[in-house]
Amino acid sequence: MKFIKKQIPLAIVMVTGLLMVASYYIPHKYSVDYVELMNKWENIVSAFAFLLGLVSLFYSHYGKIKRKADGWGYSLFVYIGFLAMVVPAMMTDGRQMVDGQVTSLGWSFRYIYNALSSTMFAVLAFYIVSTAYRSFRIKSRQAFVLFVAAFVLILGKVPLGQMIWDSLLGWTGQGVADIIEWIMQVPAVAGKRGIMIGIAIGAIVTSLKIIFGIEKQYMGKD
Amino acid sequence: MTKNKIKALIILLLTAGPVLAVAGGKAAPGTIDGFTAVDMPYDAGASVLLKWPVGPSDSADASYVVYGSSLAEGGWRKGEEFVATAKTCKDINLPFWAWDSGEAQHALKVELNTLFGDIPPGTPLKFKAQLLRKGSVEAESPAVDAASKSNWFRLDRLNNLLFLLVMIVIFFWAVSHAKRKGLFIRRIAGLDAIDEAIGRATEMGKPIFYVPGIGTMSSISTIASAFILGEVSKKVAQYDSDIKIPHYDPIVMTVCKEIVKQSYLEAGRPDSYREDMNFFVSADQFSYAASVDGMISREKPAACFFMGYFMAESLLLAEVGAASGAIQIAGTDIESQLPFFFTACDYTLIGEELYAAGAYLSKEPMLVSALKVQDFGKLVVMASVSLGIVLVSLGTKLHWDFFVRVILNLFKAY
Amino acid sequence: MKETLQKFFKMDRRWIFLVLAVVLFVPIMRPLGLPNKTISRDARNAFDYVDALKPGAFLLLSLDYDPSTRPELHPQAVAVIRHAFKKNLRIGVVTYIAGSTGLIEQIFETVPKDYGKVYGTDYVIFPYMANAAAVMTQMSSDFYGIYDKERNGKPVRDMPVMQGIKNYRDMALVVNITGTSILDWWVAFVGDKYNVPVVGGCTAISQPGYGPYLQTKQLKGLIGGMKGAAEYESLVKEPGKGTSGIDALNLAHLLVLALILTSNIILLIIKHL
Amino acid sequence: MSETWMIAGGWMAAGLTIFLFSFLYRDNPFFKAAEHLYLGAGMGWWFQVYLFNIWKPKVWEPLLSGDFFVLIPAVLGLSLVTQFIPRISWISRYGFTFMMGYGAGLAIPATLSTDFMSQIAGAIQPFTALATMTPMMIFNSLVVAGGTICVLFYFFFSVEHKGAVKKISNIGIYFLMIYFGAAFGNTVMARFSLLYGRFDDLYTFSGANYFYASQILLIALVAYFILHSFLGGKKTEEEEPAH
Repeated sequence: MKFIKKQIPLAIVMVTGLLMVASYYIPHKYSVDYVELMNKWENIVSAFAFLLGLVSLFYSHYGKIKRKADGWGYSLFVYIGFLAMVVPAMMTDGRQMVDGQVTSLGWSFRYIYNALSSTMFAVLAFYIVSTAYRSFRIKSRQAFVLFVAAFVLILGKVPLGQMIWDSLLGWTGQGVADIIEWIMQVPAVAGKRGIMIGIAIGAIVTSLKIIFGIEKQYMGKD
Repeated sequence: MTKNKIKALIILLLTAGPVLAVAGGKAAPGTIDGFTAVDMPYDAGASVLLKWPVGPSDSADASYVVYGSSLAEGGWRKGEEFVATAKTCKDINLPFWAWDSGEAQHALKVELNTLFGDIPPGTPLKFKAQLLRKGSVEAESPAVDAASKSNWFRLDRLNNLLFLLVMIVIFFWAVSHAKRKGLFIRRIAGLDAIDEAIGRATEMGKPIFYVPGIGTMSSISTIASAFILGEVSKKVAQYDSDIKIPHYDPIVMTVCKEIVKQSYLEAGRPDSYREDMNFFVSADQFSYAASVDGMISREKPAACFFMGYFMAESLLLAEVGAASGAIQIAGTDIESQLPFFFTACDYTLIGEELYAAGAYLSKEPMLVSALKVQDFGKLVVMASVSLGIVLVSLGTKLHWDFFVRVILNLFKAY
Repeated sequence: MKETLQKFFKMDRRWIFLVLAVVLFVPIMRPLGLPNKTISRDARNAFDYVDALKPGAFLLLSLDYDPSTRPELHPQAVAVIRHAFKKNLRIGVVTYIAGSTGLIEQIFETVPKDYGKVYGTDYVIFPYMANAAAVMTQMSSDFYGIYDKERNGKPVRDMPVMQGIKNYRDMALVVNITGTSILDWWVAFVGDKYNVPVVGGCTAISQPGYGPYLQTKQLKGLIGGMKGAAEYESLVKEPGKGTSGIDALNLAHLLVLALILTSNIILLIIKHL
Repeated sequence: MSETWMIAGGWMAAGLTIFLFSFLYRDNPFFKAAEHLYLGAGMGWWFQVYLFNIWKPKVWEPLLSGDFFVLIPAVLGLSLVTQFIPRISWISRYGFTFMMGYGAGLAIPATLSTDFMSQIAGAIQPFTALATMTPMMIFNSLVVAGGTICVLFYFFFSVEHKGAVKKISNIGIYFLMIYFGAAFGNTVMARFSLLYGRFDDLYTFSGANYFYASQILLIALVAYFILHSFLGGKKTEEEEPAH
């Protein structure tokens, strides 16, 4: 049983992984054919991974309704929202436009999903101003450098800020837009590149651990 | 099929036209000597390499045209046309160990798909080239047979393969070494604060919040976070303080439950362990953040740890923690969220420091050895960049072109 | 004095929310009329690269953003598509984010009509696919191995827009507009691996992170955030939502700076009183 | 789509937007309903996209036409779902390991080339044009290369950070701070852009052609809050909402 439960999955990860690595160095047609097959399979397997999210969402809200937990009534809205997308999709065969006319599916996207999803993230703008006020602390020299860079970018990215800069610091002969370009192209590149190289090596090591079956926490416990 | 035939016929007529016209003219065209057509090396068999020597009559007012023909169809198809001074071996983008990039030869890579459509490797083909000046053919090469083939190795990617092999060797060396004896890891500033934070919590009799973020068990930061949690909860058990771990992902929660339980066991206080230390909150990013925020502002914990994978919710969490007066220690590898943690928290583990913290605290051989490989990689980068700059500057100054090319090719991706 | 400051410092944050709402909403009703004037190097490079393509060249457009980042990325996408249509390029649209299918539909409902472009001849929209990396790799050898049909199930192989296209070698450029790390994948799994030029469009958040790729030309150009959209719009000379957006952001940006400074000064004073 | 539908859409969108924003004032039932609706609608949208773009054309239709090869990935994919059933959750490993193997194998050489080798090359490359560079360009290229090395020193864990190493790694921190500062500044812009997008929509829906949807819904919500606080609405424990 251990063989089926553990060895075979570990063999799968090793074989697919090593062959994928090899395909980078082997241009032969056999290698291309193999990669093509894997591509098609991978695309389909990933499509089913979506079911994980779906099942867990439905399951947790079904549980709430069943237990009549606090605020269980709201959980009904999860199902209503789901149906508000899926029912029109079934009626229209998944098409948002037919002969230049928006279908009910297109309508649901535009006025329900679009409004909800974009507002959820728009709310963050409010929190960023309150964070700026309540928890942006210039408490050290490092934080001060961070603040200066942020200050220049926030100011210089909008026309009004550029005008203020020009009227106050115009005598320096440096436009704020030039300074932003410099920050983005010189020190920020150095900072990011250092992080990037470190992360890249980390990712390669982790991938090697996965392929060789050393890292297997994603498989869960026995 | 018929469509193809008609197409071929039209092409035949079109290309035959000028040839006939020239043939009817006065001067017979000369020949291009040394014209060769071979399989393009290091590819899957989708292209053919044409080469011929640069001639004395190649000038900017003349141009070369190449033609290809498949035996199945017959007739010449017109390929690329280019200025006669262009396209030498130098323009083919291959490294010095796989390609001789002299300027004495014209070299042209013909993509078979563009010229013939879908044909399998190995199809017998013919190629020729013409030198045109002012619309008339000045010279023509003999037609040469060629066939592409599928190759077995990308010699141009040899540098990449060598880097990888070195890394694998170092990796396995470190893994076997780490098991034998501990390897050194430097002190990490934020970690010293853990004791302070837990001590404070014990004094105040208030709980500690440990927020592992919204990652799944496959992200490195979550894995690192789980290891750190192990150490933190061990200390919590020793000090007899209280810890709360709200979760976003059910699988991470199961893993964390095991880890905390184990820590309490190791600290010798299995009786103090409770199942509800780890609890599931929500699998939606914002509901999760909102609920955790609510708990933090109600319970006013002594310390908050934000370790793991965080996205937009980082600013919601850090702000509430700061406002409630808790000691905050954060760590994530998501760069766009680090500014929020850095400005609002007392200590922040930046990027790889988070991974290192996991290794530092747990002394887990696997983590430590991975860290060693990463350090080795960084050492390679630091050495290559500093040496590379010196050598390239020197080489450029002294016009050692091949030397500069060798250095650049070593790090170039093909 | 100290107490007043302390009180002011601890004020209900809903007042700050209200100020932001006003500062951002008023310019929408009454535009300030301060258009974006500067153009960054990366946006110009992106524009120049597209501008230099020959008419009829094939541009693969990967639009991977959903409504949550729409205000930043939608104007970028519209501007690039307008530019491509003006230059008579052929466009193939792919996506790896499920939420973007509806937004793609919205763009192509109106934009092609302005240029008299026809579906199937000048542009084509492919269905959503689940695994970006796998599909990107697939397109290097055989495009039709994964995209044999367009989004409504019609076969694409014989469409005029796909004439002569088999894999990346037949495409002139890949443009990817996204709020996710899919742009990194385009660079690593396509741009570098198969030698394909890649131009990106991203949210302002991820923009600073692409500096290294831009310096090495692994990315040929980058449109960053709403500012980038405004820049591209002014380069194409088609002002849209990006241009009007920048105008509205003016005051809000200054508000943030004022808040950071105020709170830190207050704290400084409290400490020294 | 008829005009009536468009107006109805405007009311729907304006209402949902305002409900979600209402949380900024205080938690309330309208927000909760809209939030749950968002979860469901997101799933619903993805579900139909997967259904009509992948499951139907890539799995179902090939099966009907006798291509049983697609059963392999389909079964591997379905195996993932067994995760929810503890007794047989090991079956899901087959799907996971396949995905992990593919992903890791694809990433290793590509990461090595893009984020490792090319970045080293990117630091060195500018110096090949030494002859034509202005002093400023040379300075910038040196800053990029030197800054990268300092940052790497900061992330170097094998030596204790003291003396010269500490100095270098301290310089590295400042490069990181500038980068984070740039990220912070840009994040501010990004978040405001999103809010602008919503406000812009609300402004559209406030027009006469939508029968003033935004204003009416906003007033209605304010009225609810006022009524709620007058009529027996329990006083919340805290001054501020828990969020």
